[in-house]
Amino acid sequence: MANHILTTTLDVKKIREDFPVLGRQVRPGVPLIYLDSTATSQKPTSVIETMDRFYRNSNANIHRGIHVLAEEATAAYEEAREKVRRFLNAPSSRQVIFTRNTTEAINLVAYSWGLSQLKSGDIVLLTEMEHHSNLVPWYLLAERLGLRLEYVSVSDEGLLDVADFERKLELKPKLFAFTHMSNVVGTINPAKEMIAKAHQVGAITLLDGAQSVPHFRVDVRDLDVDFLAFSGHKMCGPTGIGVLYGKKDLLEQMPPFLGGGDMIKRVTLGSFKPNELPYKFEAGTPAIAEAIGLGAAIDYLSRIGMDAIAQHEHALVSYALDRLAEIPNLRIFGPSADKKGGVVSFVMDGVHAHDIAQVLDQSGVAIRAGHHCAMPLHEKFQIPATARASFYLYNTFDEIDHLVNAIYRVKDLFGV
Amino acid sequence: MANHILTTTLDVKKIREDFPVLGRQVRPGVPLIYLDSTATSQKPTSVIETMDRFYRNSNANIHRGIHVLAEEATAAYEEAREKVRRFLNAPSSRQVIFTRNTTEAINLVAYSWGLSQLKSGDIVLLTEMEHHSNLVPWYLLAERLGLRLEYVSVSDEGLLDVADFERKLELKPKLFAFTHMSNVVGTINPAKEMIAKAHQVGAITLLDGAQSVPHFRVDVRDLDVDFLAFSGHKMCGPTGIGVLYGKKDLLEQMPPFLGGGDMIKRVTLGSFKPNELPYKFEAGTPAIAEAIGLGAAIDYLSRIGMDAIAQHEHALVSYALDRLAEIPNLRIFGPSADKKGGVVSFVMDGVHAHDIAQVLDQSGVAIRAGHHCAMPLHEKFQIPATARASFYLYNTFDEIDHLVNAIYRVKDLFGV
Amino acid sequence: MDDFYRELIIDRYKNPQFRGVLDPADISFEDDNPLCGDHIHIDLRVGEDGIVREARFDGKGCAISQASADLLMEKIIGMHLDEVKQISKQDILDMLGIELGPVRLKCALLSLKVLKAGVYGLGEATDDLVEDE
Amino acid sequence: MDDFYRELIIDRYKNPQFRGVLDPADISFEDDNPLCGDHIHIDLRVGEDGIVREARFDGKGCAISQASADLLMEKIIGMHLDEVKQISKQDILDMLGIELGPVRLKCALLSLKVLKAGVYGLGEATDDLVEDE
Ligand SMILES: Cc1ncc(COP(=O)(O)O)c(C=O)c1O
Ligand SMILES: Cc1ncc(COP(=O)(O)O)c(C=O)c1O
Repeated sequence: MANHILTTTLDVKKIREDFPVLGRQVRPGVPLIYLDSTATSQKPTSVIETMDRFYRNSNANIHRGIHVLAEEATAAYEEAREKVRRFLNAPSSRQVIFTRNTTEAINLVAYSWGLSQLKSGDIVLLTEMEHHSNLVPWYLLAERLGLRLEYVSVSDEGLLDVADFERKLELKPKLFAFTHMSNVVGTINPAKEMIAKAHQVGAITLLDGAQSVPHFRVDVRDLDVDFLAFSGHKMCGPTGIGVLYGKKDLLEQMPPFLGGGDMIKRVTLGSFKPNELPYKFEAGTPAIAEAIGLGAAIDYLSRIGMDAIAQHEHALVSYALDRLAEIPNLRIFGPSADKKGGVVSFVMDGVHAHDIAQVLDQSGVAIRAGHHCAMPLHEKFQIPATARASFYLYNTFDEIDHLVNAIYRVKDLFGV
Repeated sequence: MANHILTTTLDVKKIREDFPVLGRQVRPGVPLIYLDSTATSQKPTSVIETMDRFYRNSNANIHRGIHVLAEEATAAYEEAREKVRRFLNAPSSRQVIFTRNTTEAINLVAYSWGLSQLKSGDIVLLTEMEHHSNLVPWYLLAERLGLRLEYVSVSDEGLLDVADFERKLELKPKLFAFTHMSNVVGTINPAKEMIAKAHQVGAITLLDGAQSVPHFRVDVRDLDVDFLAFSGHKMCGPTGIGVLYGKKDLLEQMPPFLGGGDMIKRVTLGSFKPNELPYKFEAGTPAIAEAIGLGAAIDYLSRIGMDAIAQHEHALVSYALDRLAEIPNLRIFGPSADKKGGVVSFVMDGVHAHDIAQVLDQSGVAIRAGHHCAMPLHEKFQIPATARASFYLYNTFDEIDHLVNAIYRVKDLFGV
Repeated sequence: MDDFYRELIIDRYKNPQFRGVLDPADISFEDDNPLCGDHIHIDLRVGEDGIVREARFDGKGCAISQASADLLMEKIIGMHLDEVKQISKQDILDMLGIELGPVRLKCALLSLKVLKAGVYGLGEATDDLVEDE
Repeated sequence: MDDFYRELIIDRYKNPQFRGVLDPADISFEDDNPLCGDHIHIDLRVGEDGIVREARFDGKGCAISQASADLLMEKIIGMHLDEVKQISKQDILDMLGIELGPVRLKCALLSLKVLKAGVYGLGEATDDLVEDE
């Protein structure tokens, strides 16, 4: 083992106590080592209990109710929106729209902004490292409207090709939609510079923040991004809640997406007048408890500090890359630690990623194996599946040692 | 007070202990009397604890994971789908699609089935008693495609006009979308007969089950309905989860709605192949804990028995109608108790519905006031707002007495 | 309960002092609270000096929205339009002397929203006008 | 751990006995498990009497999918097509002798799905074919 400087400013031992599931044994005597936070994060007690309390004390439908419960529920829901605003440094909480997840947020933009603003022949620029959530909505739209889709290519190292990006911008795309951080290779893209360049050619920008917002400070005003999408469940929050942030003028121009209660000002037989932002885009009873749970998650993350979290994950991934590099026949994808977040994907000669994950699971090590909803990137790398370990604020250097030891057991078992 | 037969087969005292919020005082010394279940129901401990346990023990992203947590989460999520299937007597759990709520379920049909199957000049038949959730999606679609919308008219009593329905069917609508039970006047529509008649003229039928599925037995095979939409939060389940049931051949023909992870079989740069049912319509990370919570709600309701619940609510609403009829200057909307579920809406001469609700709240009585997302019905009745009390399995005859007493206090205060 | 429905509110609701229509008027505007069907119409007569000379409201709705409109009309007579623009949410709450949840707040602020949209000469009354953001 | 990856599975994965291609073949079909990129191609030669004479699979993927395909080919040689249609999810699990979670189940059942789609002459392999509903 090389000589590593294992430093972090987080009190991880204490943090781990906040996450009940981390005390679990997956089988008698086999403690859980959860290295799958890129798929979904675990939840601290404060988030679980906030929702619990809501259901036990204040549960009611919101906005239209006059009784005490409805007022408490409305206030808590809108307070959660304000917490998101502050977390993103957004100008107004009206620009924070609650959706189910990143996927729905991107689809909202595709259906509402896309269907109304784009026309046949228009170019939408994506990248080869996108998650299916930031590909398929545009495929569906392209099919409907006759759009042309272009992709910024990805280097063997797993970085966006800057020269290719600039060439593609010359095509004058109407929209540039890209991921802030790859969920496969972990690459953190230089979003601010790319957004500025895209704006120079008149493109609207959409940032897939599913992997960035949970892991480091994302400031929508600093980025000057037009749309940002992310999911609560990947940032210590519950399932069933996500966010679309958008610039006010864009959101105001956009027609409604889903129709129903709450998104209207007035309805007669045959016509309606849409409500103001953000309600225009929140049709029907929203995920009330889940929004409140997301608010609690933001409180939790803010208390720990996003910069400290990012630093900790960086230390973990540096260590992991070093340790994994020692293992023969392991191929690691993605750039060096300084260009990425806490995600490591790899393959092993002669053993399918699924088998790696399965054998690791026997040691309590939970990783993910597959295409991670990024088939085109895997096609680019000419592999069907990778094994992926990913880290969050609650992971330790020790757990990475466990991962490495478990990988050696895979090699033994398969004789490779 | 008239002589009432106050009988119910439910052990309501015991049921109330299952709902923590019902023990609450809204102000010191003022216990909560929750008569707003039509907006959203309260949640039993078993539902709250099921979600709690999920987050503390088995939380993981589903479908693609190999480790123990992912397997447990996937099994629990799919088990919830099977519980819904059984509850509805649906042929296959593949026909059960999880959405956020009723509203999203109806929009899914409008965007996917509607956009692909309807064309300019086609008629969509609705009714005058629809919730905005079953109006606005069709307005948006009508605008896009040039559809013609027709409405079955509602009588002064709050019943659908059968003769008008038959006349409108002669127009050969392509779709008949209607509510199973009105959330304002409580009318339970004879869905089975209406669906059969609509089928005779070749219409596809969509039933808004937001108020029926929580309150009485709904059997999709018996009804022979093509689509059914409902929300978990109105049936003792969490917010953020709803269901679209559909006939298999229809769902299979329909193109995807939201694009993203999980709803695909294969993605390349520029094209994709949709996944099988039900995943084709579940893009991105679903509301996992919420689906599992809905499963627990179904277990709870089934244990009590839907027929017993319906009988109890019927007893409550009969009593409520009798008691409210005693109060001078109160105008009650909707049909007699035998034609409706547990909802009573009323107005009082000289006092706005909002003021009624506000003053009732001071006595701990939580009702709703407004248009209840059914503006056209209110327009029909030529009133801007009604006050609405609604009942569920946990309500008592006593609570109705409290309601009546509180209404007398409103009259005193306003001198009417 | 009686706390909430302060005598003032019930009184102004039942016996409004500034209900009516001004015809002609210098500034007129109207809007509703879509959540409850409250409707407020406001007419102002304003002097060359920008001082509000006369103010009337008309409409229907709950006690809070109607009493608040009545009190607001009383308050602005004699004010300069620039002062009217400065009236805040808190001013209305102080005027009513009660605490309000988020839904009733909309009722209470409807008349201010309508008033400001009229005074600013806007095409539409939006919630931004009455939020202390 | 070694429980799970029974010797049989690792052995059949590393030394498959029925890997290959039949050309010509009477029945051929292929499909993949989109969740992991597993791919299975199956060729059968079937006698006039409906008995499977020869069976080969080709493809790539995880140990479970490949071992399960190899064992399945062995099993069906000598079977009537009508019997092949009766092979159930449980038969595959018994054959492998291990317990499987929902994700790995798809790996294990891929070859059966492909086989059944081929035998039934379907255009597409669907999960319905291997579910005991
Ligand atoms: C009849 C009816 N339809 C639809 C809805 C909308 O339900 P949700 O807000 O859960 O989408 C409701 C709920 O208020 C309803 O009562
Ligand atoms: C980069 C990226 N984008 C989008 C998504 C989709 O997120 P969700 O499934 O929560 O919609 C994910 C999650 O896997 C992701 O990693």
